[in-house]
Amino acid sequence: MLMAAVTALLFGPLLTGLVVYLLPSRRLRDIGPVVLAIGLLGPLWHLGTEVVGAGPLVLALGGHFAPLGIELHVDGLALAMLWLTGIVALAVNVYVSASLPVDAHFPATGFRALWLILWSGLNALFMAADLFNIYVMLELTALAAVSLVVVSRGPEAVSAATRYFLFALAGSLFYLLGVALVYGQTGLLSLRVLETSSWGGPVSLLALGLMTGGLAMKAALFPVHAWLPRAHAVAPSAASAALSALVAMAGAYLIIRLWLGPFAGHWPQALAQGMAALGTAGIVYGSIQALRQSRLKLVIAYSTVAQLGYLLLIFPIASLLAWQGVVYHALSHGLAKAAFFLAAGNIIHLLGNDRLTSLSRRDHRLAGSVMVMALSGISLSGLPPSGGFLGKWWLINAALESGQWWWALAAAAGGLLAAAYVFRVLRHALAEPHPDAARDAPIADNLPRRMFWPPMLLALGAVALGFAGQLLSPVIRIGLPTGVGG
Amino acid sequence: MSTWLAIALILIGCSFFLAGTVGLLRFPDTHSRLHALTKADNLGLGFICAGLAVHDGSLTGTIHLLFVWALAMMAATVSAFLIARWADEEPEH
Amino acid sequence: MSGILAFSLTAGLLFALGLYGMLTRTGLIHRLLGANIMAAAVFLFLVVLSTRATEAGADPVPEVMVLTGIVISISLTAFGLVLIRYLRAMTGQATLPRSGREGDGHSGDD
Amino acid sequence: MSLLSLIFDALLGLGLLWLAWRAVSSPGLFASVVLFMVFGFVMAITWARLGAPDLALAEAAISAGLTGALLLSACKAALTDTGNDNELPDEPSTVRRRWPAALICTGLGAVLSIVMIQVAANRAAVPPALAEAVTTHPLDNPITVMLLDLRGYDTLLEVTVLLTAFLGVRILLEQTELPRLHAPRATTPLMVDPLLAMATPVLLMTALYLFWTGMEAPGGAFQAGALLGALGVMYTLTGRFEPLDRTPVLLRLGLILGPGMFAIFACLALTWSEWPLAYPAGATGAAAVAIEFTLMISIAVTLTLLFSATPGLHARHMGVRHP
Repeated sequence: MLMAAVTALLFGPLLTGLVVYLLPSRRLRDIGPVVLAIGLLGPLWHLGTEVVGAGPLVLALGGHFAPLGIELHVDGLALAMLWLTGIVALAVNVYVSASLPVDAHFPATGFRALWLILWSGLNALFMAADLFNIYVMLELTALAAVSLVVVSRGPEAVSAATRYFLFALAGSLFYLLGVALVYGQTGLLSLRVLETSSWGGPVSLLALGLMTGGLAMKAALFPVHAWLPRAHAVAPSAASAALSALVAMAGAYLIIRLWLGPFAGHWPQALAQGMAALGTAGIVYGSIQALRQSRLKLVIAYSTVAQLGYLLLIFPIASLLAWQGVVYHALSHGLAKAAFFLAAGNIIHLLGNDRLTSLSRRDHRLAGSVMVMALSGISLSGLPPSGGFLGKWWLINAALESGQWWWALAAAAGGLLAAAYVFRVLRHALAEPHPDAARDAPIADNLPRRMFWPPMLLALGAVALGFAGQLLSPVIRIGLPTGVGG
Repeated sequence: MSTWLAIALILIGCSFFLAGTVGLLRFPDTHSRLHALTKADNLGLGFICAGLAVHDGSLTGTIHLLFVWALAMMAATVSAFLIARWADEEPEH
Repeated sequence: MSGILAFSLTAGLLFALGLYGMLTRTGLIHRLLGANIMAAAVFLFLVVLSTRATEAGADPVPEVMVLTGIVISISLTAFGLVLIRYLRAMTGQATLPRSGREGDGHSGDD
Repeated sequence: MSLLSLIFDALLGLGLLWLAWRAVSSPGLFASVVLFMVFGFVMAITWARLGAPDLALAEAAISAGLTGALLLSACKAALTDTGNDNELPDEPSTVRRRWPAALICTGLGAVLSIVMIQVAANRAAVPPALAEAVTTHPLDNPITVMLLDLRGYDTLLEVTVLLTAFLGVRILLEQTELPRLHAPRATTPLMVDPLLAMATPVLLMTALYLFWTGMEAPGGAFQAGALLGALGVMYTLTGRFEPLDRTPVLLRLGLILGPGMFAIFACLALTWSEWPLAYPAGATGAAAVAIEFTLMISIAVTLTLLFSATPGLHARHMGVRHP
């Protein structure tokens, strides 16, 4: 049963994507993914009870355990990310079934097939435990993600996609070189075996540097973030939600896995401080840029650059509490960011553009989306009682406990900055009608329910996570990596 | 004995390649360059394959090498023809 | 075997050369060539790794990584070339417009 | 003898570096592409020299051959797209940030080569468990054992990457009217027909040979698929395959056959084994041949379509070449 659950998560979306591509009927491609997303909640539940009951899982594909074959691991962190993927994918699938244009030029089938492949790739990536397998997965997700960006027509989309492509290409080559060095030094690819074997030294540092650099390009961590804002802003909103909440996050997830897993203890504390400093620079830079944008989706995209910076604060602190905080931050950011992008998609659906000034129109049709943005904004800026608050709270406490008050300061400042850019958006939405906004009439009269509820539920989920801390914190502590005392 | 024969044949083949390359670089127009090149392709490769066949000494090896030579000649013929025709159409090259 | 030394040196330098091409050229096909050279450098290093254990036969793991990598690399190249064509058709340029405030591309390498 | 081999290795290494340097620094697009193709072939020789014939074959066929063909057709695209007959458009040769980049790359190159020499000098043997697993495996060729069984999951994903590249290209082609790259010609040059008439059976035979021999010797689905892809490329170039605006269902089936069957096999494995992707006991060879065959088909179809940069192809006047 357990194996069937994992197999369904790995290959279910992929096979559905292939079928949708082979038999492109409108009904199949609209309904199929939704049914699949609901159906996959079962395997996710089963996997969850198994991991909570029996601890972290090690699965051997083809029955070959490492170092012979490729393993998959599911610990608390992976489980959390799989659930996040499942929920965001469900929301995206429902949303897409109503939101995609029906005109003849829109590559509806290709879009669905690529998104389903991406979904499979993300599930696989969060379970991956083999360095080379991660490389293949990174290429798969990057290629699908770039194609999803290019679905939006026009010069802006294609130059954003090309920049994304070049970064992804360079990033994966840096990563692959790091993998080659690790293999050359140890003869191993499995994260689990590497974590328990003794090795280190300059080669390991160089390999870690190359892999981190490569993954940072994929995750758009400051200062290699340049591709993300345009790409995420220009993609169809449903794709933007998945790209920001899951794909960019996957790069940061892998950096955390490597640093705290097989490379734990290989890096000096100074390097960890440096990583956290880059993270803080990302928080500040991304937030300030978000404050300066005049288009809603660019604000949200820069916010992703900022929010991903938090994840790097784990390295100098590396305590249990910090771990909890970072994982919680990743989860609530995923839900809130997906909700935010889908809400932006609704606004574009209604108004035809996403200029902030167009929001100032006192229009009841916008009310629901503004509500969603307010709710996810609460989580993004870390206001109680949201999940974002709990994550930041744990992180700040962990920083103070370890005596590194400056990182607590960075996290708190990031929250304030996030509040600033969220409230800037809300101020536009609640302000007196803007003369510009009055000029262009709304292009749609109403919002289908299938487009309204997914972002609303995601945003409510991001807030509700704040109440689930007691329930979930034991789960994300299952199978802690060496780096945080596992 | 056969080793020396092989070496001699390969050296002859190499000298054809050398001559062909010099011709490719030094000759003035497309047709004469092609002329030089075909010498390298056909004779040079032929001698080298012969040398390798002598060195290898087995029948299957010889057949393999013969195949290599024949296929390369076939491709060279057609591509040389296409290049020459293109050169006729565009006289300034 | 002398090849191990010579070709690991070559691989390291090739990677840097490819990166140099990717960083400095503005023409996108040239940048793609740079990336392909970087990939070839990594593959060369993996081939060296696979042949260093010659007593017991070549190590199949790096060989398989290379075979997989080659197919992935050609997939990306094929996609990238059409993307570049499309960019030219859309913008009339074979280069990326310099990104405005957000600073430019490949500044940090690692 | 060892001095001679040292000189040979040094020449190969220097040749690779020189070609790579020229390819990234030469101003013209066409020159760079040709230099890169030569680079690919020298790389293949290097791998053969290192004693990896499998990889040299793949590198020559896929990397140097097909990538070269792709790049050349990109040169041609640069001509057609700009409506320019003879002259490549000014490929911007401006070089920016030369000095900082040179500094970074020199530093990186120095560090990398020192570390890589050190790493490669580790005398690591193949782990005994792996060597045993490979030798006792029902399949004979160690590479095939790795590709299809031990690391079969990677192979499945890799053909999915290939398919994804095509799906991405397909999206791009749906977005705009790019001029056809390989428009059918009114007349085919005189010598091409006989060449194809001879090359087709030879290539088919070689591909099948490579496919079959892959079970115990160098070769396999990838090399065979690449060769078939090359044949498809020849047919496209000579106008025997005509571009289409859509992907017919048969082609779609060919595209997804490899990853689809492999993924279905991975799931079905749960009925005869505890693990996904496990081979049924006693039928490993048959299952492997079947999977490899579907992979070969998909690789060939996908590579041909990727090269043609069209959504689909169909055959034109096959078999009536000499009316």
